[in-house]
Amino acid sequence: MDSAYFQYLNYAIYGTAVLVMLTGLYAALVKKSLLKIVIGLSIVDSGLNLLIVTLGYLKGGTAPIFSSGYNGTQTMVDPIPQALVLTAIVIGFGVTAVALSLVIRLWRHHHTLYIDEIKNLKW
Amino acid sequence: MDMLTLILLLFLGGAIVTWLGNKLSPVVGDLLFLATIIIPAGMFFTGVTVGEVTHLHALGLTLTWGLTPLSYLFSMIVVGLGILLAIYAVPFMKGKQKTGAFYFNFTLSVMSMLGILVSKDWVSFFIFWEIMTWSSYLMVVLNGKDVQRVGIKYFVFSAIGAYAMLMAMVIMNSQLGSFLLADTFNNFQHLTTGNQILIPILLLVAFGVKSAMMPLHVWAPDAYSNAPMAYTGLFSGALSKMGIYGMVLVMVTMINQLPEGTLIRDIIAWIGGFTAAAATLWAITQDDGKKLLAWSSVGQMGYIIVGVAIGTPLAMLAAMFLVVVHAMFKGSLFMVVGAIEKQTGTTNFTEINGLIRKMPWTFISALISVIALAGIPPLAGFVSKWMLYEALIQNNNYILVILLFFASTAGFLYCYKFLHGYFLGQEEPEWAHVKEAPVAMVIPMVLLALGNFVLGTFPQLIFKPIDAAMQFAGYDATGGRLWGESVLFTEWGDVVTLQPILYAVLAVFVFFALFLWFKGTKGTRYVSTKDISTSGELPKEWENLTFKVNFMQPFERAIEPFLKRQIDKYYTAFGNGMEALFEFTRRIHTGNGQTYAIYAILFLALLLLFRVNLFG
Amino acid sequence: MEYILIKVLEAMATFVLAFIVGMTYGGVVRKITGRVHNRLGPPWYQNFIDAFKLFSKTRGIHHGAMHFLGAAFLMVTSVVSLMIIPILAPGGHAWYNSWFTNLNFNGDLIFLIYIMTFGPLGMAMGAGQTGNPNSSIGVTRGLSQMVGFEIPWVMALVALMITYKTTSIVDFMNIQRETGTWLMFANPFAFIAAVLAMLGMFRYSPFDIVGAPTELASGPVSENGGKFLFTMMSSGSVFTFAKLVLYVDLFMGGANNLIMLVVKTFLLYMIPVLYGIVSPRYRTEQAVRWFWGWPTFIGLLAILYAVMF
Amino acid sequence: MVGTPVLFIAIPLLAAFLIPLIGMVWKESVRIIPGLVLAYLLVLAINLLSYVTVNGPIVEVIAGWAPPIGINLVFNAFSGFLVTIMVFMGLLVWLYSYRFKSNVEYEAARKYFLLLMMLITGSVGIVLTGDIFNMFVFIEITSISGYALTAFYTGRDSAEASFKYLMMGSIASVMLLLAIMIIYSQLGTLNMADVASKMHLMDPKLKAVSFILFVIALGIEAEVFPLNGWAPDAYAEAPGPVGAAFSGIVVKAGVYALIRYTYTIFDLSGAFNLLIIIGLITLVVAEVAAIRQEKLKRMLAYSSIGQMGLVLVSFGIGTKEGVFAALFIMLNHAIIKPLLFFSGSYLVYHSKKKMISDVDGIGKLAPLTSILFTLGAFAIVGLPPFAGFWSKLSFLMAAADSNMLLVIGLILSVSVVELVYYMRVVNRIFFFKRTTSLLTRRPTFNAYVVMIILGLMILVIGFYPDSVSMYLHNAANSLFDKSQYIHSVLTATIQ
Amino acid sequence: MKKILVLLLLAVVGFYLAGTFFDIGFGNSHFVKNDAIKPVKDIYLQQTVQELKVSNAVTSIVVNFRGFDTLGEVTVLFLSVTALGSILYKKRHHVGERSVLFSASSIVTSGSKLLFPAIVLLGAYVFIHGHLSPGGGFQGGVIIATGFLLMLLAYENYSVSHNGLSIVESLAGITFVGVGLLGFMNGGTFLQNFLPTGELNNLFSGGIIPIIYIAVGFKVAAELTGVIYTVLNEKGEQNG
Repeated sequence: MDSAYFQYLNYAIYGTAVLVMLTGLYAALVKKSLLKIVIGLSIVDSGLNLLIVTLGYLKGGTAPIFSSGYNGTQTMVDPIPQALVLTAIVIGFGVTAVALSLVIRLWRHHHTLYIDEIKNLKW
Repeated sequence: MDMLTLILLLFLGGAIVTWLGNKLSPVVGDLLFLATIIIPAGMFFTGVTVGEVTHLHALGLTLTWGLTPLSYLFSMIVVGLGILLAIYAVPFMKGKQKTGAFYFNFTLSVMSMLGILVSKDWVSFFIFWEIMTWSSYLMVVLNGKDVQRVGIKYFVFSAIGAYAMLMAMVIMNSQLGSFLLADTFNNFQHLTTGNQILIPILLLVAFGVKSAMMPLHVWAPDAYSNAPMAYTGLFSGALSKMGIYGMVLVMVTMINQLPEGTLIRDIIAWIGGFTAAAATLWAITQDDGKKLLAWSSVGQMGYIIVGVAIGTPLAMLAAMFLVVVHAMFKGSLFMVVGAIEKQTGTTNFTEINGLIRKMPWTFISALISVIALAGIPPLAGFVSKWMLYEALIQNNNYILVILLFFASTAGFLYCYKFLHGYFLGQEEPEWAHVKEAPVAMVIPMVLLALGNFVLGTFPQLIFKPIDAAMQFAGYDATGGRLWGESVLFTEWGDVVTLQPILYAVLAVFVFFALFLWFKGTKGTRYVSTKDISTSGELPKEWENLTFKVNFMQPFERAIEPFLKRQIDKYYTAFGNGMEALFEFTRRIHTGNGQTYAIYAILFLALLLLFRVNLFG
Repeated sequence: MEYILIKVLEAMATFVLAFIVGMTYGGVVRKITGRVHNRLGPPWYQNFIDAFKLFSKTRGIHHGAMHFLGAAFLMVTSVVSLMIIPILAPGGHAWYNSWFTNLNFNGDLIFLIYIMTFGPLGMAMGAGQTGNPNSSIGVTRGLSQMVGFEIPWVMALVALMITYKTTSIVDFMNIQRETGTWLMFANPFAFIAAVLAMLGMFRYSPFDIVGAPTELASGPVSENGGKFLFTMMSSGSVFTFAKLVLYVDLFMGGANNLIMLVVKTFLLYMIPVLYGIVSPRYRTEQAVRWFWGWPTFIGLLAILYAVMF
Repeated sequence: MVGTPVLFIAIPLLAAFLIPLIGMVWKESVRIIPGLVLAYLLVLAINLLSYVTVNGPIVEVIAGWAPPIGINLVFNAFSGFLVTIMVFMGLLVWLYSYRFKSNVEYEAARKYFLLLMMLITGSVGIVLTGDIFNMFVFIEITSISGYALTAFYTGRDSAEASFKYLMMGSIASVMLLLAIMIIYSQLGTLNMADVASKMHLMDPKLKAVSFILFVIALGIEAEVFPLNGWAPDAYAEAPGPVGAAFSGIVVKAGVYALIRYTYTIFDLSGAFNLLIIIGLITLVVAEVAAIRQEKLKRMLAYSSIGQMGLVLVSFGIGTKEGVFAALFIMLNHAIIKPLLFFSGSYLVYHSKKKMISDVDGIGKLAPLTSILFTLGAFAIVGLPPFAGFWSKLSFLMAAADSNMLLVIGLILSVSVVELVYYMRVVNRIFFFKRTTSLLTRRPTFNAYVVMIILGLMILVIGFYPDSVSMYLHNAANSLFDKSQYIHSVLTATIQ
Repeated sequence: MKKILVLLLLAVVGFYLAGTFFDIGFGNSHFVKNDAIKPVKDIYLQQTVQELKVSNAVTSIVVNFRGFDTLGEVTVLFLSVTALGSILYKKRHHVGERSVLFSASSIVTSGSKLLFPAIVLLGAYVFIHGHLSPGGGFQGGVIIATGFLLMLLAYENYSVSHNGLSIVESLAGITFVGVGLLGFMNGGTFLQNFLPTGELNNLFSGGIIPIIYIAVGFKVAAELTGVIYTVLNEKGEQNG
């Protein structure tokens, strides 16, 4: 495969990942509903994970799993980002769970999810 | 463990012990307090010799302690005044709130002032300076009256001064590599030109605040009048002198080495003159004895500043003399006010009348001290004023001398207002019950007053230590001629021989007093102050004809344009403006979480945009 | 020992002289005033009669210790300032010249200025003790006015001190004798300023607010009768004389003998008297402001003049 | 040597997993076990620190793979110093809350103490770890415990504060991961020492971008100005001890991370100026906001943010003295601010809105607490002879040596502001008339013990600063000696 | 207004980020071309085969090379469950009384009852073979949790015992840390392998890796179930 093709893939994939992140950020920064903010944050996470996994890819690489007989380590994709992504996903899950529980608490307390009305603490 | 450290530690420990002991029982507290003040003071008088040096180590810095002749002069004031006021304070504080806190802060103040005087390096100087500041601050707010305004004002100004000093000292340390006073003064030439201007100014600000120099004086009147009277004597008598002490150090060492030295000296001298004049005028308008004395203290500091700033031997002599004498008469006067407050419960002229026959000893000490304050011969105040004027005229500060003459002449007004306000006027039945203050309160003030009397005629008694101090400060010896007998000399050869004048005064005074008395005893009888001829008719018992309200109205009318402008207003306006600005600034933290997130992204974007400028 | 006695005797002589001259001046002034007001004034010896009457009064009242002290302080001021002011010029060779050199080695101006304020203050306290409001009012007025005229007065003196580098009266008189020119010509501005200050110092109209006879019952001296009033009167006349002599010494070269002294002092004395007779009274603040106006300006001129030349 | 650094992590985790089991049979254990663990950790920390001061840093290898392959923990003079402070403060916080939480019942207590312990463990892990990604994990542990503890009190606005904290926290984690991945993609390693040794090979553009991302991410933990909006709410709404733990422990960890990246890993020259700038802005804004507060805890929170700004400036000076001063300030702040939080939360214990005006004249009713608060206030504004003065002095000396006169002037004028608002509170406590009818709550015995210990430490450091200066000097040196750090890590073997 | 500002900021950030990653490049071995760079991944890949005899490199990394991260990771999960509990803590729990709009039909209930064992089995398989095949403890745990989710959705009165969950997760966690400490005692370093590694591609290979991964599987399953259960039982009171 020629490098121009990879050049396009480069733009396409990284661009997509960054775009997903920005979308999530936009939601988190602009949307007024707490739930949408939480969703935005998790979208950012997924975009980030996509980015990380992509980083580990090797041109023409294979999955980093040694089946019997085949041991060529040179052609395997980088396994570390995948391991890291695993961790990142789990942590993201934990954070999202906490965020949702907080949303429930806020609903209990304020009876609204409209963030501009949840401003008892300021200045 | 050498003497100085021991003394300071005794003060410190004694303060805490007193405070705890006062929780046990008031009597224990009183005894502990007296012991705490008097024992180390006695050790100081006996055990400490000028010149011995102690070294302590902290954080890689060396703290050097030791007495110099200059600081010995001041420490005499501190310790002496401390003892007298301590004796005075015990009956004064009896039955008052927060006695323990009072004793604690009093002792700490004495300790810290002594520490300032013995410290030979800037670090310990600053440490004791700050201890002095906050202990006196706690005194100022002790009675809980008008705390936020007065206390904060005092503390803010002190902090500005202290931080100026801090800045100066760290700069000097970084440039000269030493915190020792001596090193910083001697190697002053090695500083860069900018620092040579900056550092003296910073230090002068620092010391000017404590000595209530003109634009920085606004804290003083309120603070003096708010503190307990048993402490204000120390406050105005000794604590403000620390500023003078520092100013002397700066003047004789740094300013002398500056090419612009004379200019700075003149500026400071003029500031001092204005301080004296303005403070006097304000003192005239006060109706509360505390405030009046407070303003007059500011004015006297003005005189001292003038003397220090002019800095000719005669002027410095006058300043030092006034430092000592002011400690004496102002201490005595504040004690008087304290006694009156203790006995009558108020210090307002318009409420009290004719205590002269109720509190005769208080009156006598007040009379002597006031005459000394007014600078009238043959009392001690005159000596310093005379030398100051001579020095000014010989130094060609003509306008300044006029200013000071005006100030001291106007001073008579508040002197009279003070005496008249408390002691003279009609004797009201309302105050018939008032008794003379307890002996322990009377003796210290009378002692101080008599001290004025003695020094007025025999100033040579303290010329010797002053001369030693001045020689240490780099002046050539005044040649001993100043204390041969009770004579005042000037460079021009003008002379005042004090003894015969005193004798003449006494002779005439005694003669005519006896004349009036003896020829009177037969036919002259005492009548009460109600028995007066007010255009023919006698006032009733309940009528009070004493003239107190708007006492100085005619004069106040004359100086009205001046009274319209007070610096305090400008400071207040500035403070409010700053608060408004702060209020606006803190609105950055809008309660909205999204806004904070946007800040984060904004910050990120900015950093990314300016990446090149930041990291190349 | 007898040296002291002689000194005391000479001092008494000086006092008697000052007493007589002062009293006479007072009487003469009253006469002249009457004449100018187109009435038959009292005889010139009226003051002596009053003084004798007061002195011989046997009954009276007092309001306490300070009441005594007030009068005594007043007297102290008058006498001490008389003692330290040279009555006759050192150049004079009259046989009685040495009588009047009492404390002249202390003839120091700054000292004089301060000792001269001693009396009013004591007086004021005495007045305060009496509890009569009018006394206190008069006192405050007097003190305010003193603050007023003190400035041009001091300015004039400072101008002289600058020029001749001394603060001693005796030196001033010597200087005048040597140079031969009176200081009132050497530094006219200083003289003018001093004279304007003198108007206030002698408390004649328009500056007689202290004892304004119509408004207050004669100010500080109210409540004072008998020997108190006598003491005050005598000290007042002595003080008047002392001040006049001071002016003469400073600006008119002093006097070599008593005749010259009397003439000069009398001429000088006429300035405030005649000015006062024809002018109405100021309010206090007006008076103070007046002194801080032109007189001060002239005082400044005097100092400038002294610095220039 | 009684143990190895990994026990700082392993023991608390083991305890955390054990607590639910033991709690089923013995309820009180959920309160006691964390305390025992923390006490053990304190002993361990002190031992290791004394060992380190004598014979060099300890580098612990995990899973038997020597760096740069495996993860490693570094316990040198610098990290060891911070760990000791943190564990000590953690123990005090535990002791303080031991009775503080006695009213809430089993379930809540279990979660509270568990989360508190994990908060401390996470912070210790941040300081100890020698691996970039591992630091990320520990930051997350700390943050999640932080969210939960902030929202611990139901019924208040605590959930709101926690949510703000969470938003900022998750943005921070995103930035952190991005930065880590950029570095990894360039250098192919995650070990700090390895990264530091290879950093010069990296393309400066990417280097700068990753550093910026780090600054944002860690700045949120370290409460740098534009990123610290969550902090005051969290401090004010969390339970008193938790606020103390934040200011005494968590922030320290964040600052440590920032400093570690600036000094050791990256070799950017501009980084120090950046530190100074953001530090100054943080300081000014925080103090200015603090003077206008009506609530006590918010005021304290802003003041602690300001102190962190001061620390950053002091680190930004970039000289050894500067680092010394910064560490000194951190130490003092870690001692003083918890004292203020503890005593403050008792002063306003019974008031609903926790207004400053509720402490009027409380000095008579609760003298000891008030005096301790005053001691803390005096110390934190740097009045001699208390602890704060020496750190301020050493900071100013350091700044003057690299003659930053403007910085000195600015900071001094800001500390005037600081002085004002602390003195206002002190005035209210002692010299005002009691206006409110609120009762005062007498602190529990443990609380008294804790506060008195802190007060004594303030006095001791104030009167005898040399008692700590040696450790501070060692820490400063070890932070500065980058090559020694890299070498000691990369040559580490399995003990 | 705000939106425009945010869009602007995001545009800037996105521009720089994308630019950064474009520079990094995709798909090629993207490390800096330099001999000094010896990427650790090569060492990992080699050691995975030679030392650990684990065929799934990701697993070896997750559990062994970077096992410490994983420990922290499970801790994060554990903490988030605890946090959930403490945040949503109320004096009285509404156990069982969930807010369900309409009850599930019998098809759903019986079908889910049918599927549940299979799902659990699949999950178990996935985490047991974590070191041989793609997948592992996390994945398996999640699968099991989905099984519980299915049951919880199907039966509105289906309940899981809190104590049971917490016991499981505690035991799993203790196993993880305990194994680590055992390695600490035997080998000298935390989480070090102290068991025989066996043969590549055998079920019993890789030393402690399968044990830890199984523990992780149980833990994840229990915790996710706990999360779901807690949130489901949260009966937020409706408006009004």
